[in-house]
Formats: sequence, C-alpha cells, structure tokens
Amino acid sequence: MSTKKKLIYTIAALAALFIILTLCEQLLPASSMLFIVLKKGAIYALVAVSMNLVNGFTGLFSLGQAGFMLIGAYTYAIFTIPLKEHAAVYQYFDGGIIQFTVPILVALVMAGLAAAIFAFLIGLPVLRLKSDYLAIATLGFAEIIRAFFQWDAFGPVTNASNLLRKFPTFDTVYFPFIVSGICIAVIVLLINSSYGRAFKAIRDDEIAAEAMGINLAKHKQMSFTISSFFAGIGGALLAMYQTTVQAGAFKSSMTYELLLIVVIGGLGSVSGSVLASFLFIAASEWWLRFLDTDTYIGAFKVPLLGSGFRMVVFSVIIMIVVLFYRQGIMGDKEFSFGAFGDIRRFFRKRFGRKEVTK
Amino acid sequence: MEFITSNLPYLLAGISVGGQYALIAIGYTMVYGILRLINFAHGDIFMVAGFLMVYLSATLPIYVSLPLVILITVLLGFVVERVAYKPLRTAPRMSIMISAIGVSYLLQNCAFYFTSGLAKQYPVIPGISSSVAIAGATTKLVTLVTPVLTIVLVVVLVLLIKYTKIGMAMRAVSRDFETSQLMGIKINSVISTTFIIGSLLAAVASILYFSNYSTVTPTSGAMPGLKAFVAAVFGGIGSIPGAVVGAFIIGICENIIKGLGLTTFSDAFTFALLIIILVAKPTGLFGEKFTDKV
Amino acid sequence: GGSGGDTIKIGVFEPASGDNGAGGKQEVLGIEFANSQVPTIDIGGKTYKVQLEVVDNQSSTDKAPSAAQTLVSKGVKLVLGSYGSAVSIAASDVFGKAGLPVIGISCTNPQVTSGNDFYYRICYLDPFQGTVLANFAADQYKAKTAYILTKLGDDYSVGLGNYFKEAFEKLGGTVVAATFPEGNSDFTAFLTNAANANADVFFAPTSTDAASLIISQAASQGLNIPILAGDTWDNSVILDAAKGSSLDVSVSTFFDEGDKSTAGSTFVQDFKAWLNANAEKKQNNGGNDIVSAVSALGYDAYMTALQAIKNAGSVDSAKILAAMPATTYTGVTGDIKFDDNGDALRTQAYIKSVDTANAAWKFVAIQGIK
Amino acid sequence: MLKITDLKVNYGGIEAVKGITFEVPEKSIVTLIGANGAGKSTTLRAISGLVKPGQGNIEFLGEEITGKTPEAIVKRGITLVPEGRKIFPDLTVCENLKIGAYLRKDKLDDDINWVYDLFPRLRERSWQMGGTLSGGEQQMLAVGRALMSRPKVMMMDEPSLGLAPIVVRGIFDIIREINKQGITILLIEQNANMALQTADIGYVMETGRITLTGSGKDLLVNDAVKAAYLGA
Amino acid sequence: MSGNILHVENMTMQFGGVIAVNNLSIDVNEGEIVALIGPNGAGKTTTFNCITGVYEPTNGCVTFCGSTIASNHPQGKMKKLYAGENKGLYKRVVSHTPDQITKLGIARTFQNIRLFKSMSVLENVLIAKHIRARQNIFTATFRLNYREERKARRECLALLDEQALLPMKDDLASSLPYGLQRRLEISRALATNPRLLLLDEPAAGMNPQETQELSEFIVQIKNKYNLTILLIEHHMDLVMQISDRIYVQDFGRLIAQGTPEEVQKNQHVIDAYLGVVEDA
Ligand SMILES: Nc1ncnc2c1ncn2[C@@H]1O[C@H](COP(=O)(O)OP(=O)(O)OP(=O)(O)O)[C@@H](O)[C@H]1O
Ligand SMILES: Nc1ncnc2c1ncn2[C@@H]1O[C@H](COP(=O)(O)OP(=O)(O)OP(=O)(O)O)[C@@H](O)[C@H]1O
Ligand SMILES: [Mg+2]
Ligand SMILES: [Mg+2]
Repeated sequence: MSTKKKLIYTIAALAALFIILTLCEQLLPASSMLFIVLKKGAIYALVAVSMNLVNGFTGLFSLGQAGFMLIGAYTYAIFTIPLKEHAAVYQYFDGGIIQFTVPILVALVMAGLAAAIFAFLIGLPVLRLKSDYLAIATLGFAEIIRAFFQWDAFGPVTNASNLLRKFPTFDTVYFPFIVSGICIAVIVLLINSSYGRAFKAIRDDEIAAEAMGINLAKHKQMSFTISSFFAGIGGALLAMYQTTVQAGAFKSSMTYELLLIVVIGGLGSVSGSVLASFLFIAASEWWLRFLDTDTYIGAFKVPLLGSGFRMVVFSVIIMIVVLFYRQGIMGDKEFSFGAFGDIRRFFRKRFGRKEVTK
Repeated sequence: MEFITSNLPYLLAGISVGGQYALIAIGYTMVYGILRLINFAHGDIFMVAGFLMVYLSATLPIYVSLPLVILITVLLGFVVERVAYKPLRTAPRMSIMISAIGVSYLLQNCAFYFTSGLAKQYPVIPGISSSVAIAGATTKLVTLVTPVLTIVLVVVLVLLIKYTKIGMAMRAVSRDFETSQLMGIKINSVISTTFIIGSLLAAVASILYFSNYSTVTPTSGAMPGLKAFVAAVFGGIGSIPGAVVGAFIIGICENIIKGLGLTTFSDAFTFALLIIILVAKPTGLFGEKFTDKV
Repeated sequence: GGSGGDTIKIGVFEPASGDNGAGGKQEVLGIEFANSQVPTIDIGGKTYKVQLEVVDNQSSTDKAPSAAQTLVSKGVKLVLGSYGSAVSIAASDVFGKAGLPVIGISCTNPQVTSGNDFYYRICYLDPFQGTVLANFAADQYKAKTAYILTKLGDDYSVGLGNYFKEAFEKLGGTVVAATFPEGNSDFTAFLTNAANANADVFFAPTSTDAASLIISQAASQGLNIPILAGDTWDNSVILDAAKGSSLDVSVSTFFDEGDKSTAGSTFVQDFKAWLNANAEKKQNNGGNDIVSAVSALGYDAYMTALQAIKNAGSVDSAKILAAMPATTYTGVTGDIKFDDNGDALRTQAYIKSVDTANAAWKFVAIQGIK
Repeated sequence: MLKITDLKVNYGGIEAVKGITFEVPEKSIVTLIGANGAGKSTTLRAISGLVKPGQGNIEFLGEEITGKTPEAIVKRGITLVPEGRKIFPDLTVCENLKIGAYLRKDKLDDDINWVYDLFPRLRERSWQMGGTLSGGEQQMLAVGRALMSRPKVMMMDEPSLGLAPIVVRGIFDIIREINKQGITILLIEQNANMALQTADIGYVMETGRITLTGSGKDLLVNDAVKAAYLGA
Repeated sequence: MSGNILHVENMTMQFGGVIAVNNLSIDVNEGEIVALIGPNGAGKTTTFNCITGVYEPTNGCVTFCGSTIASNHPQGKMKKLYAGENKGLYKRVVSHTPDQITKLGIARTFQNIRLFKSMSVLENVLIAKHIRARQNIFTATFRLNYREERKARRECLALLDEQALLPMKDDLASSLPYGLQRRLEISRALATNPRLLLLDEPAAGMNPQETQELSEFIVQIKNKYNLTILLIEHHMDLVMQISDRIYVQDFGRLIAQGTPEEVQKNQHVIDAYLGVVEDA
C-alpha cells in the first residue's frame, strides 16, 4: 500500500473516531460506564505503549513504569493545585511550600520531563544490567521512589501519605484521547524511524548491534528515558482521571497490570497494546462487575456470585488469554488497513458460497 | 550485657526471617534456573500452604495435617506447572511470566473469595511455636530451628544439583529444551521435579514462617515472595547458596535498619542495597556469567 | 421477590478486595442486615422497595472512580461508604458531579467531608479519636512516653497517629514515632524499640492484618506495655490474636457489643441470628458471629439514609441532599446529627479492651475529651 | 532399519519437506546431500521427533515411531548430532559427555576415555564450560556427546562444520570406525566429496524432494552432482 | 600494495588459565586479502574479538590506520596470573568499544551467524546505515532526516540487488536458508562502509560449489568497495585461491606466515593443521 493511501486511510480513521466519540458524548448519558473505560483506557494505552517501547521494542525488561507514572502524577498535581486550595490540601503541612502554579499543558510536559530526568539518572547505573537483573533493579527503584514520596519530611511538597487533590481535571473524553493520541503517534514515529530500528536491533542481538556501530548504552538510555517521559505524562493524565493522587496506588501491582496489557496485546505491537488496554479496563472495571453481586433469578440464588468473585473470574480470563494467545492478541504484528481487505475477501468468499447454495 | 539484651532481638529476628526467606528463595531460584521464569506465583503457593494449615488443623490433629499440608502444597505446585506453564513451553518467555502473574492473581483472589480476607490465626505447632529466652531476649523456638533446617536443606540440594544425574539434567534443561530431549531427558518430569522441590520448600517455609508470625492473610505471601525473589537476585539468580546468603543478608539488614529507627526506609534500603550490589556485580554475589561465546 | 414496581436504589461503595477488603465486607454486612430488616420505605403514600447496589472499589484510589461511576450509571439515589478514607475522597468528585448525597460510614479522615457539601458521615473524626485515645492513655495508664507505630503511605494510620501525638504532647507526654512499610510482617524490631524506649503505651493505629501480627509477636516476645489502637481494631481478628496471652489491648470504637441499651442489644441479637442463618454472610464476617463496630455503623448509616429519604419525601437525589443537614437519627451507635461540615456530632467514644482468657471484648469506659 | 515413507513437514505456511521416501539399511552409511535450504536438517529433525511431520510415516525396526517424543525416540537408539552443535554452555566438557549417556545405566569411564582419545583437544578442556569452547571444539564435543549414547542409528547433521582439515579427515575415519562397530549412520554433509566417498548410499535433496539416489561411488561421478555440489 | 592498515603487536588474550592468543603479531596492508588459519581452538576467533573490541586483550596493542584502538597490559587479577610474554611493554590502556571501532571502519561477520532475527532482510542492512546518517533522535522521529533516510534506503536496496538478495528484502532474516544468511551478514557488514572487513568462516556450511561462488564474491566486493579483508577459514580451496598472504596460528601462537604456496609446504602447518597434503 502506498504511503499516500495509508495517510488518507489514517486521517479517515481518525475522523471516524472523532465522530464516534462525539456521537457517544451526545447520545449516551454522561453517567455511562463507557466514558470511564474510554478515559482510563486511553491513558493506559499511552502508558502501555510507552512500556512496550522499552520492553517490547528495545528488549529491556523494565518494571519501573509505576514509579515513573507516580513522578508524573505528583509533578502535575503539585504544580497545578490552585493556591487557594493549598491550605485545605496541605492541611498538615501549612499549605505546602510550592506557592505557584503553572498552566495545565505546561504541567503535563513538566510531568513528562520530571519522569524522564529520574529515568535518566536511574538508567546510568542500572541499564548495564541484563534481563531479570534489570527488572528487579527497576522495580526496586519504583519502590524506593514510592517510599520517598510518602516520607513525612517531604510533606511540604508531596503531602506525604495524604492525598493530593483539587487540581484541574478533565471532563470530556477528548482530552485524554487527544493527549494520548499525540503521544502514541510520536512513539510510533520513533519506532519506525532509524532509531526505532536500532532499538529493535539491540533487542534481537546486542553483540551484533554493537558490531553495527550502535552505542548500546546511549540507545538503551534513550529508549528508557523517552519511555519514562511518556509514562510521566500518562501518570499525570491518570491523576487527572482519578481527581486525586496518592503514592500508595502506584504499587508494583500497577506495573504488573501494565505488563499484562503489553504482553496480552503482543510484545512489540503498538496497536496490540492499545487494543489490550481498552479491553483490559473494560473487563476489569465494567463488564465483570455483575459477578460481584448476589444475584437471584426468582428465588434461586445464582451460586458462587458474590463479593470477590469478579476478581477470581478475571484472573481465570487472563490465564486463558495467555494460554491461548501465546504471542499476544496481535503477536508482533501491527493493525493495518490491509487487514480490512483480508476481512472483505473473507466475507466475500463466505457470502459467495452462500449465494451458490441458494 | 545491656547492649546484648537490647540488640539481640534484632539479630534473632533477622536470622529467622532470613532463614524463611531463604527457603522461599531457593524455590524461586530453582525454578528460575530451569525455566528462566520468575515464578511470581511462588509466594502465593506459600500463602496457600498457610491457609491449608489453618483449615486442616481446625478438624484434624497436627501430626496429620502437617504432612497433609506439605503433600497438598506439593500437588498444587505440580498442578500449577502442568496447567499454567507447560502449555507455554515454546511461547516467548514473557508469556510464561504473565501466566505466572495470572496464577498469582488467581491464588490471591481465590484466597480472598474463600476466606473473606480477614486474618486467620495460625495453629500452634508443638515444638516450634513455644517461646524461649536467650540471653534475656524472648523469642519463639522456631527462630532457632529455622537457620539450622535451612542450612541442612541447602546442603542437600546443592549436592543433589551438583552431583546427581537429575541435577545435571536440570542444569541441561535450563539452557536448551530441545537438545535436552535429544539426550533422552524427559524435560517435563525434570521440570515437575523442580516445582515439586520448590513447593516442598515453600510448604516447609510456610510452616516456619507462620508459626513465627501466627497470622495468615491472602496477601501474606506477596511480601515474603518479593523479598525472597530479591534475595535470589542478590545472590545471583540460579545459585542456591547465593539465594541463601542473599536471604540472610536481607533478613538481618532489614532488622538492623529497623533497630536503628530508620523504619520508613527498611524496604527502600533493601532495594538500594540490591541495586548497589548489582551495579558492582551485575549478576549478583554468586551469579555466574552467562556463557555466550561470540 | 417483592411485589409492586417501585424501587429506590441505594449505592454501597465499599472495598471487597485489596487491603481493606475484609473491613469493607463487614461494613456491607451491617447495611445488608439493615436492608433485610427494613426493606421498604413509604414516600408520599407509595411503598418503595429499597434495593442495594454494592460495588467493590478494591481499596485502591485508581479503581475508585470507575467503581463510583458504576453506581452512578446504575441510577442510585444515595450512596453509603466507604471503609477507608482515601477511596472515599478519590470517588467524591464522581458523586459530586452526579449530585448524589453520600453518607460516609467509618471513614474518619477530616478531608472526606471538608469542601464536599454532599458528603456526610456518621462516625467521629480522627482528630477526636486521637485525642480520646491520648486522654485515655494519660488517664488510665498515667503514661508519660508513648510509642506510635503507623503504616507508611496509609493516610488513616498516619493521620490518626499524628492527632494522637499532638494531643499526647499537649498533655505533657513524650512520643517516639515509627512507621512500617507496606507488607511488613516482622514487628519484633518495633516492639523491641518500644521496650528500649521505655514506652508506657504502644499506640498502633493500623489495619487488622498488621494488628494481628503485632499482637501475636508482642505476645511471643512477652511484651508488657499496654497496646492502644483505633476503631479498625474493633474486630474479631484482634480477639483471636490476643487469645491466651497476657497482653493488655484496648481500642476506641463506635459501638460496644455488650451494650445494655435495648436498641443495642436487640441489634446484636438479631444481627447474630441473621449471620448464623446465612453461611455466606457469616463467612464474610470472618467465620464467626462477633459483631464488629463497622457493621453496627453500617446498620446506622442505612437507617440514617432512610430517614433522610423520608424527610425529603421524595426519591430525587437533589431533594434528599437538601434534607440531609436536618436529618437526625438515634441509632445503635448513639445519636446521629450532622454539623455544618456534614460530620456527625459525636462527643464520646467507647473504650474496650480484650479479655484474653475468653477471647471477648470487655467494656472499659466511655471516654470524652478534656 | 529406518524407513521413511512420504514424509512432509511444514513450518507455518512453508513446506520444507515435500513428501520424501527413503530407507536406511542396517549397518550402512547413508548420506543426504543437497543445497542450502533443501530440507535435509528438517528431515533429521522430523525423524528424531523434534518437529511433527505433517504427513508420512517413519518406521524403525518395524515399529512406527512417527509423532513419538524425542526422548522416546532416543530411548529406541536413534541419536542426533544437531545442526549448530547445541552444546550445553553451562555444563563442563565432561558433563556434556556424561549427559550424552543420560539413558545409560552402566559405567561411563571407558567411553569418556575413548572420546578423549578420538579428540585429544577435549581432554585438555575437560573442565572448561562448554559455552567457552571454540567453534570447532564444540563441534567435536557434539560428536563425542552423541557417541556416548551408544546408539543403534547415529544421525549427524554436518559434523565437519567448522573443523580444521586434519580433523575433518579424522571425523570421517571415526564415522567409518563406528560403522564397523555396527552403528548405522545417517549423514548430512556439505563436504559432498568426502561424504559420498564414505557412504554406501547417497540421496540428493532439492527443495524438499529427493531427486537422485545411488551408491556413493555412482553419485560421485554423476555429472549433475559434480556440477551442483562438488564444484567444477 | 600500499600502506599498512591493521597492525597487531604482541597481543595476548588469557582467560583464567587458558591462553587463547599468545603474543601474536600480524600486519595487514591496504587492499590485501589475508587469511588467518589454524587448528580448532587456535585462537583465531578470539583474535577477531580482540581487534573488534568484544574482548580487551590482556596484553598488547592493536593499531588501525595509524591510530591505536586497543592497548593493554595485565591488570588486576591477571597481573599475577599472566603467563604470556612482553608483559611490561604496553603502559597505555586504550579500549574502544565495538561500536566505536565499527565507526572507525572495521566491520565483521560472526562464526555463529548473528542476524537480527525478527527484522526483515532490508531492515537488517538499514541498521548499518544508522550511524553514518547525520541525524539525531528528534530529526529522525519527525522525519526531518527524510533525505538521509531515502539515501540510506537507496544504497541498501542497491547493495541487496548486487548480492541477489533483493527478491527477499521483506522476508524475515531468520527464514532465509543458511547460505543466504551468511551472504546477508556480509552485506550488512558492507553497509557500514568499512575499510577493513573481518570474515569469520564465511564458507562454513557451504558445499564446494557454493564455496567456489563465495570466493569469487569476496574478490568481487573487495575490488568494488576498495576493501581490505582479513578472513578465518577452514576451506583450504578458498583460502589458497584468494588470499595474498596467510598467517597460521596454533595454540594462540603464530607458527607460520607467508604466501599460500609457502604455507602449504610448511611442515609445521601440515603436521598441525592440514594433514596429508591434498592433491589439488
Ligand atoms: N524454524 C523454521 N521456521 C520457518 N522456516 C524454516 C525453519 N527452519 C527451516 N526453515 C525453512 O525450511 C527450509 C528447509 O530448511 P532446512 O534447515 O531443513 O534445510 P537444510 O537442507 O538443512 O539446509 P542447510 O544446508 O542450509 O542446513 C528452508 O527454506 C528454511 O528456510
Ligand atoms: N571466554 C572464554 N573462556 C575460556 N576459554 C575461552 C574463552 N573463549 C575462548 N576460549 C578458549 O580459547 C581458545 C581459542 O578459541 P577460539 O574461538 O579463538 O578458537 P578458533 O581459533 O576460532 O577455533 P575454531 O576454528 O574452532 O573456531 C579455545 O581453546 C577456547 O576454548
Ligand atoms: Mg541444515
Ligand atoms: Mg572460531
């Protein structure tokens, strides 16, 4: 398919997406769970794609994502809480010490930068480590970061273990979609660039990549830092979505969740990560909710259903998906418009046969 | 004397925690050594063993429930391997790890669902649950039993892996399934054996650990699991003596840190120590470099 | 199955999994029990069936908004919950935007209601509780030094610890404070530290998980410092852990199972009967029929909600919200009346201690603030 | 003793072996030659159970072994020296040899010494990790490891790859010697010249099919074979 | 033949007790094809690894186009353990990483093929252009480097065309048959625009016919790209046919050197490596 045609298709798809979103906003009640899924899904999609950049495309097994999201979320929150709310939010710390605010978009970029700077510093010592050693080191860093943000001594800045809140948030689904969309687009551009190829080369064979003149340390550092930049922005968006931030939420289990999404979507597939994010959020926070409630059909109580059952079913579903889609939903392929052609051909075949039997 | 009485408790606690981490860590490191899999479910198997004891001992006498717990735990480890990992032998490593995370979620959520999440009291096991006084410090007998038992088990395991046929097969399987099969090794039974040994150790560790701390909750496997994993990395993943040394270092350091009053960072410190070690020795204390000739 | 078509939905926003899952479940039990007792409500001559919509917020601030949204999308008119202050705060925006009145049950952090004029709460607050306990420590044990152990990153724990510290220092005592990280299971170092610091009381406002670890390790170490804690410790788990030891454990709470008032004792009796008749519910209570304070509070919250709806004379959220400030109710945990902030006016807390021989609670005092 | 009938093997969509039939008589040396990608290695992998054939039969001593697991096939006495050596990098040279005899229960010392005599270089390196050996040393070890199992049929996939000329000659001597001891040999070689000189029967494979069959001597003088595989 | 391009001086590489390369000195002149042969385990691959920066030699010095790319003396534990010669000679410590050395103009192939398995044939070659293009991560991401990128693509396609790899440019590298993989590896090395090309057993796994084709191919690329080639090979036909000079290594040491004819007749070489002289 020619580049031009691809571009036209892409623009058409984006326009269609925009129209669908607008229709949803107009037609569905504001309380619909769909919006929650769309908002959180978009945010998770960004973070998952950023994680895929490191884990899937560069082959670095990093488990620090939650830590970088935390930094992003806090940076955003700290610099955007309106001054008049400081007294209430920082009630144990005399209104905090950061006594200025910046515009939302600036704060988003700052969130990314803060995460990227941390990642850069962390990367210097740990990126030399291989596979699982790197994983545990990054996980460790995320935990250390969390402990620091909860520390009382930093209270005037971070509000210690108390929530940060009252910062500006978003109402519509457009905001997270547009921000995530732009970020993901940049990541995709990067992946398809010369640097993206270098990352993939490192993933496939470090020694050969080095023999091709690729500076391993520098490129790993780049991938790690850029991924963290976007994770930071994702964290800031998550803060906006949650309307509150507390370090306690950014546990390693959040990283595992993201890793799940990345692997289920397909390591090395951006569209897989995006798709898996929405499915994951919808399944875990919407579709399966009914399993948690005692349900009666007439006087008959449906067995097993009850509080906590949802999570049991959810874990079983994860296992099933992993066992049956070993390479993830998308493998390392990307969604392509060419696939539409395949589907059309498939249906034509089916349809054709039916007509014959008539 | 004053110094000893006020500081001995930290050391005792450190040694016993270290021993328990060690037993869990060996399970991690063995499975890792063979499947290159971080078995995230290992800590949860340990937790399930704890609950099994709680429920079994409620109806059965201790001397029946004790072996039964070990047996069922081993069976659980075996089944988990067969159901969740075996079908993924040829899948990318990451998929198996996700499967392990899935199992971990499943075990935790099931435990939550069936126990409603409230802490359960672990039964008193005669012989190890009673308190003793050493040099003025009071502690449970289990504190003294743990390190001894750990050392004995480790020596046995190291001998097994270094000098027996099955041990050699384990090391062979760890690098190459296909070629191992060509040697006539039944890789499935070798892997199962590994899981059985690992689960056995987890069961023993759970008995010691919960006797010491007396409470079981659905999440009580998570932290020891993570710590044991850190210990395994610390010592160099795949190395059994490494895992044990790592576990003791972590257990003792943690308690000394707490004793110094730096409690906020006792976990952060563990990780910081780990990172420092890794930066100095990228494959852990006893980890061997991956031999990969250019 | 009920007859008649009209129902009013009340949302129950509680954790059923995660760190606070166990407590959340017990709170839900109280609500469900109340619902089984009073399943309908008459408004304007019409009988409405009250239907509970229970949702699990997983004790996690990042899951709370979607859980809250689930309730909103189901069309509930009023919400009860949650156990745990952080999730309550995290969800408050969603409820606020939907214009729903919310009645907090056991979330004791001041931030829950401050600035949220749709958020009400029927329990006392941490500043009050902390002060009560500090007073109790000074009165009962003549304590000069207190060792405070809180959980890092847990706003309930850290907050209550701080209020206790403030009050205790005001009373002329000195404080040694420490925090433990999440997932910590070895508390012997902290206990030894407390002993080495010659503390007169050991104050540990923590979740029940940590509580039972602390107690059993204190027992095996032969600790002889009295242990104090807040409302979360009013739970059968504590009794199990302390059984047979020689520890002195006291907690402040909203409710006393041995309450001799008629309302209280009927509630206890009926609730136990209800639990015992229903294996699954009993399972959710930890497998026994000991009434925890949060269940009693849950019961009262439900009743208060019905009272508010009655006062509003309508099933419209806005009307119910308008009727909230004036709503009063005499519940099993005492009189409930809201102040300007939406917080229940409470002046007294129950102090109970563990009877280690029988694994039961024994009533110690009703403690107020000096 | 080994009979392959209409064997087909697919990798995903690609058919690497497209229905081949051949036989390996007892105590013979049979060689498969052919260009890169002809499907030779795939054939051996199918016989040893590493890939499941899409179609066809493999019979060993009258018993059907198609679809059996590799370890079951090894147990019956068929050993493979795999392509690319496949040494266990974390085992010592000595352990690599021992694991070759995994299914044997008797004493191994004599055999180990025998292999060391065949490849003195390995004796020097007895305690070195397999992974750090040079390419040729690994190849020797791979052959030695297979010898340790005392097989009935030994399948060798390019055993001379990366070996010095002097050792290559040695390898073919060894092949003849163990053949004399009664071991049947199925050999893949790029060094077609030597292979055909040694072999009793030769098969030529091209893109998944057997295109020529004959005794080693006959093929050696066959013009087509000469042009394609022996160099001008 | 013009000036010296690679100069290896007294190089020793010792792993624990094993001396893989022992006091080796070789020279390669511009425009030559030089072969390095020797028995298995003689240290040939290790020599390559030391030249390309994969290993730091324990002792000795390597010069490429007049600039030192590696220089070392026994350090740390090696100080005591060292069993080689010329211990105190090289005070300077220079250790370039493999990527730096590639940038200077040395490219190599590997004894065990190391392609980027999950990438297409074209991408494998494009990787080599990454370092030669004037770009940074920002310009690359936003395609401000499109001219460079287009040029790289054009060059790579031309290269593939030449090597007859163009028809499978979109296939996965790992799905190619062995012989083509070797050829792709050479193309990839060529794409880095090297002055010196190191080939480690390029003819392994090829039959005599293919080997013949390969030797023509090597001469052809040498002339076309003005290369100097240093190669390791066990196929004597190829070595004798194309090399200008031959070095023979055994147990890490140089045991002979000279023209193919000289080496072929050398008794040491025959004993250690060739065995009975083949009737050509
Ligand atoms: N794992 C695989 N996945 C996909 N295709 C494969 C795989 N292994 C081999 N092939 C393809 O199958 C065909 C036959 O390969 P095979 O390795 O059997 O050839 P061969 O005759 O042994 O060649 P060589 O002499 O190069 O070793 C080739 O086209 C190869 O590309
Ligand atoms: N990392 C290492 N540790 C220990 N010994 C090593 C290491 N690398 C190589 N050796 C040893 O050094 C010697 C030289 O190996 P090298 O790979 O250079 O041989 P080679 O000349 O390339 O042989 P071949 O022709 O078989 O490939 C071998 O005996 C090998 O065992
Ligand atoms: Mg082959
Ligand atoms: Mg070599």
